[in-house]
Amino acid sequence: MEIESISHDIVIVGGGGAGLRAAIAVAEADPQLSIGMVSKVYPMRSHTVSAEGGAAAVAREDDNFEMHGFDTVKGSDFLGDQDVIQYFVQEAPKELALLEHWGCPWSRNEDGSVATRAFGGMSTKRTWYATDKVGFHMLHSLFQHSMRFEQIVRYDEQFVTKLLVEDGVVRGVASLNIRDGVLRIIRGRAVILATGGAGKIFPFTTNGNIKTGDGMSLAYRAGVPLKDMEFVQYHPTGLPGTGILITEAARGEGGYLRNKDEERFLVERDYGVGTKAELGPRDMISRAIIQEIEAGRGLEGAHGQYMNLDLTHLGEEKIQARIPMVRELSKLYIDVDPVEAPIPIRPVVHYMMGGIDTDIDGATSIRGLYAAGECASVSLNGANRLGSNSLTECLVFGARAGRCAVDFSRGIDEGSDANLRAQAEEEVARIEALRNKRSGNEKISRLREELNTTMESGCGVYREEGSMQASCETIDVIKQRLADVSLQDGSRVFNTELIAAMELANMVDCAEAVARCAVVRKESRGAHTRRDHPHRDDQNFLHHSLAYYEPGSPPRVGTKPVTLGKWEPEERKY
Amino acid sequence: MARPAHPHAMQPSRPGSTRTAPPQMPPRYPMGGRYRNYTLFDATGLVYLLVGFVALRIVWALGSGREAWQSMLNQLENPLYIAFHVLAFVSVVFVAVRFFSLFPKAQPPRIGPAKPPPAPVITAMLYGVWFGITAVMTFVLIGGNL
Amino acid sequence: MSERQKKTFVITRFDPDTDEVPKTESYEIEVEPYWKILDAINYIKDEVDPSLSHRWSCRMAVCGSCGMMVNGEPRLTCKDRLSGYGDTIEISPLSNFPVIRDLVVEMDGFMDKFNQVKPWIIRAKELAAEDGPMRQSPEELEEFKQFSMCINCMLCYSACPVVANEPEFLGPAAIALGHRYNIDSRDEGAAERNEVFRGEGTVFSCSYANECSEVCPKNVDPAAAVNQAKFNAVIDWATGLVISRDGKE
Amino acid sequence: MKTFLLRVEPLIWLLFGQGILIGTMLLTGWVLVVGILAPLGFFPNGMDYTRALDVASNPVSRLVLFALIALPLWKGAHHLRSLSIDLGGADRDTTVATTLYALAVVGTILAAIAVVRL
Ligand SMILES: Cc1cc2nc3c(=O)[nH]c(=O)nc-3n(C[C@H](O)[C@H](O)[C@H](O)COP(=O)(O)OP(=O)(O)OC[C@H]3O[C@@H](n4cnc5c(N)ncnc54)[C@H](O)[C@@H]3O)c2cc1C
Ligand code: SF4
Ligand code: F3S
Ligand code: FES
Repeated sequence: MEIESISHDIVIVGGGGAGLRAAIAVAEADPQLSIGMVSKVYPMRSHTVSAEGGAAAVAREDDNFEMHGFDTVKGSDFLGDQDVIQYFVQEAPKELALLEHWGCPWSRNEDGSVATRAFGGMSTKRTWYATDKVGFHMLHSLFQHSMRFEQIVRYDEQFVTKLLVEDGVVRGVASLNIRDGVLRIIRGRAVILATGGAGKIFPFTTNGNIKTGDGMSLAYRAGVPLKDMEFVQYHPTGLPGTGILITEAARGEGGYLRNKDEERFLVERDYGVGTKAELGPRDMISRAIIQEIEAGRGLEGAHGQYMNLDLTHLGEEKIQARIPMVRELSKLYIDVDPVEAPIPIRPVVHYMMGGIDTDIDGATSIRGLYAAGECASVSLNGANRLGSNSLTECLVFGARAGRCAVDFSRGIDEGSDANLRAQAEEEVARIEALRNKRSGNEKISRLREELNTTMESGCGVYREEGSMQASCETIDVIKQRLADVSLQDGSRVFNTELIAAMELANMVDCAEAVARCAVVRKESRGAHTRRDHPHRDDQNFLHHSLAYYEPGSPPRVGTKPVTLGKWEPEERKY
Repeated sequence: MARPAHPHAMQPSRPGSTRTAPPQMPPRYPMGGRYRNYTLFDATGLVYLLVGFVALRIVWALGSGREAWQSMLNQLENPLYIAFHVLAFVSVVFVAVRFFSLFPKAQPPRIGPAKPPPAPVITAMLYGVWFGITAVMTFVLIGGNL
Repeated sequence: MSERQKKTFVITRFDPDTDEVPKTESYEIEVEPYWKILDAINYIKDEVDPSLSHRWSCRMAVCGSCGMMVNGEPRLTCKDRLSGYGDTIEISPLSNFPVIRDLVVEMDGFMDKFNQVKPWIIRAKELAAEDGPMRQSPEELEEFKQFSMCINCMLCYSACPVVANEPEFLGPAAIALGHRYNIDSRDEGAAERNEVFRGEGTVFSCSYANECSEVCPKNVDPAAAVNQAKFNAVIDWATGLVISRDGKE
Repeated sequence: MKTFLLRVEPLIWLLFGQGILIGTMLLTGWVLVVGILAPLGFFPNGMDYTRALDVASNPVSRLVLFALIALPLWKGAHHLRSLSIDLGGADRDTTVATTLYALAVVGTILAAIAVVRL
């Protein structure tokens, strides 16, 4: 059967914060352009919806771009590109103001101005919030605003399986309609990837089921390197068992972390966070918690050791007004009312600092291919992201990628039909074979579990050469075993098993890049902490890591210089 | 097993690309669980319609002279009429209780420049007015003079 | 760890390729006491029958994908504790929706309605980024805040008898959303939306079953929104009779 | 007809709402006394012809009686319409709705005449 092909000017993969912002930017840049937005879930289901705490941008009199910039650079352990950071802090307030114009219900001060709260690693209150459902409100505002543009054509519940590239220029994507199992070519003169993170490669994560690193793998397989993948952010406060996030806003509003002796250990002992205490950056606090547990000061629970997040002194009224979702989630998922008792928490995989290597425009090494949001690494976050910077990042760089893609698309033709068809036909054959694969000894769920386990043991908060090497080897084996999975669902219609199989392959790609880059970086920087190399080594490692896809073997790991500027690397002490 | 809903319920304007199973009504509908009160609430429509027409007959009879009135009164003594009015009374009270609990939140937070009072106050007012009017009505109808 | 318990799940299955009509299938599994309904379904999908199809993602009651009928009631399955149920639990796709497969329902009809209410800020004059944020008092925010909490899980559509029988009806969540914008102090589009509210999918079709609010997992209270919307649509209609709006009719 | 119904929907809804609100408030005492207590022989004075006519022909009473007859008709018609839709009659809706509202219109006109000729 002839493969259907649809053409748009710009194709956007992903309907989360970054994808929607990019789509709106394109629509506003040129109303004549048609936009195809492909997403494997309906946009409002994207995982941006679960972000809780807030979005950072300078808003107060006592704040300025300089301060926000330096906080971010320092938070990144000097691995953030400073040109990117400067652009980011300047655009941030404009982007959040736009979101306000589009209806986002930001929480307010008495005088009607937008309220801001304190956040980890930020030197003043600059995190805008809408109670503690910020991602939810931002995503819904963006999605609803995007509906007014008729030129944004949505392809909901369609799964992009391959980038169609011809002579180093991207021409579109191959997209599998989950509804009917039919693969289509969606052509565009530029493609923007905004597919979100890959937290699902870990067993214990705040991320939802859809965060399987698809976009990273798509770009990676097409030849774009993945950058800084070894930096995986552990959020200090996840609920044991489920990994559901208790937002940093809980500490921003005054919550304390306590060990089993009820000590505020961040105050009692020196963990590098200084007077910031609970409002230190995430990497440091996560390490502190692990150290407390290792020193025997953890509490014992059904899901292993944990610490307490104590909000009881805040009082019901404040909790209800500022962080109602924290209360809702604790009651629902762990049976604790934070008004009355401390919430058990432990560090949980939260965010990928790394991702598709892009420049400040979001452009990748493939012409016409852009990336933004969590799937991209524009090098804003470096070795450690500051909480509340990433929602803003989705907006600032989503918009920029959108505008740059428009500029690019003006000077480019559509490419050859035959070539794309040939690629798509191969893709159809591959997917059909997978769907009909009844022989094989491997189960998707088992491989996923093994991948998860090895990622936790090798690439946890603390890392070591030996366990990392072991992870690399296990991943090699899993890669082989992947060829031996069998599927039980042969249906064309809404075959979620087929999708899960493809997602697993994408996860393996990401996991491999994480583990391989981690082994190479023989220092401790930001979220990457090695027991065998406990210090930062600017001499040898003040550079980004790049992982290049090598068919049939582990990635080749290379480097890329960091763009410095105003701020020289110094010891990171708070 | 639930019965089918309208075959077009929640169908998209552009048909989907695969065959779908038709939508089903919620299994408890119409008389199970909470639905019973809703269905009964709707069904009181019949009682209200009839009560309205009966009241019309009564008032019409009053306007048609002493004899017509007397014959009307005689008819009303028919046990069927009394039974119907008992049903009507139950219905009216049922409607009042259900509606007064639902009404307050249907008030917009602001009507023009005016803000309605909080919900409990509205409920209290509704009950107050209801009892008040009923008391006055009853008093007048049983022969009292205002 | 904790004692596992046996429970039977009777799940409605439908594959349009092979099934004429939906059928049910039973799965007996051992569950952990702290599981939510969704955990059990995921367990069945992973370990017992990978051909079972259902939607889920966030597992924290915010993405809105995991709505299903549990023992005949529309529930958000990642929020719904297993421990509240007996030994046999029936799971079927949301009622009032066409079924694509197994527990997956057709959502595009909902998206159409969603779009119809113009769920975006309408202003006579658009602002630019440089203008900075508008002012809105906490009280003004409070007026619509509750109605902006909807996660589009569609449980309300599955419970509403009018949705079941009147295909044009806009339905609770969509009307609540339109109303949310109408009463947002930053919006100037109420007249347009009120016209939609009085149009084909008319808000007046709602007969205040209040079922939508009973089943809403986020306490949006869509029934309140719908009925406030009626009120406002009537007032708007009445004023329209008295004062003719310039440019229209 | 369908478009016409849509156009008057706000008005119908208003009448319906008042049918519930005012209708219910007025009907409670009415049904209790005129429908139940008086026929059972309690309070014979209230139903005496001269007195009844005297009380009823007061302008306020006329208005009350009009509302008491007409508004419940609208509540009834509208609710029966939604009942018929809920029980699966959406496709016949225009016919059902037209018939029911026609009844209410006729009833309303007759109610007006009835209170005027008192
Ligand atoms: C629990 C939690 C709380 C957080 N809190 C905060 C916070 O308070 N502040 C902050 O700044 N950041 C926070 N973050 C981080 C932030 O939410 C994310 O980094 C950000 O939302 C990522 O947005 P995105 O648009 O890049 O991706 P997503 O929102 O994940 O969207 C990805 C999109 O890509 C689509 N997609 C993926 N793969 C494919 C494919 N193969 N084919 C088609 N479509 C595909 C998906 O359907 C989806 O629409 C939090 C994250 C989590 C998990
Ligand atoms: S109103 Fe409530 S039930 Fe309806 S879609 Fe929204 S959240 Fe779900
Ligand atoms: S259930 Fe339906 S009838 Fe109205 S009050 Fe809710 S929309
Ligand atoms: S899985 Fe997201 S709401 Fe249940």
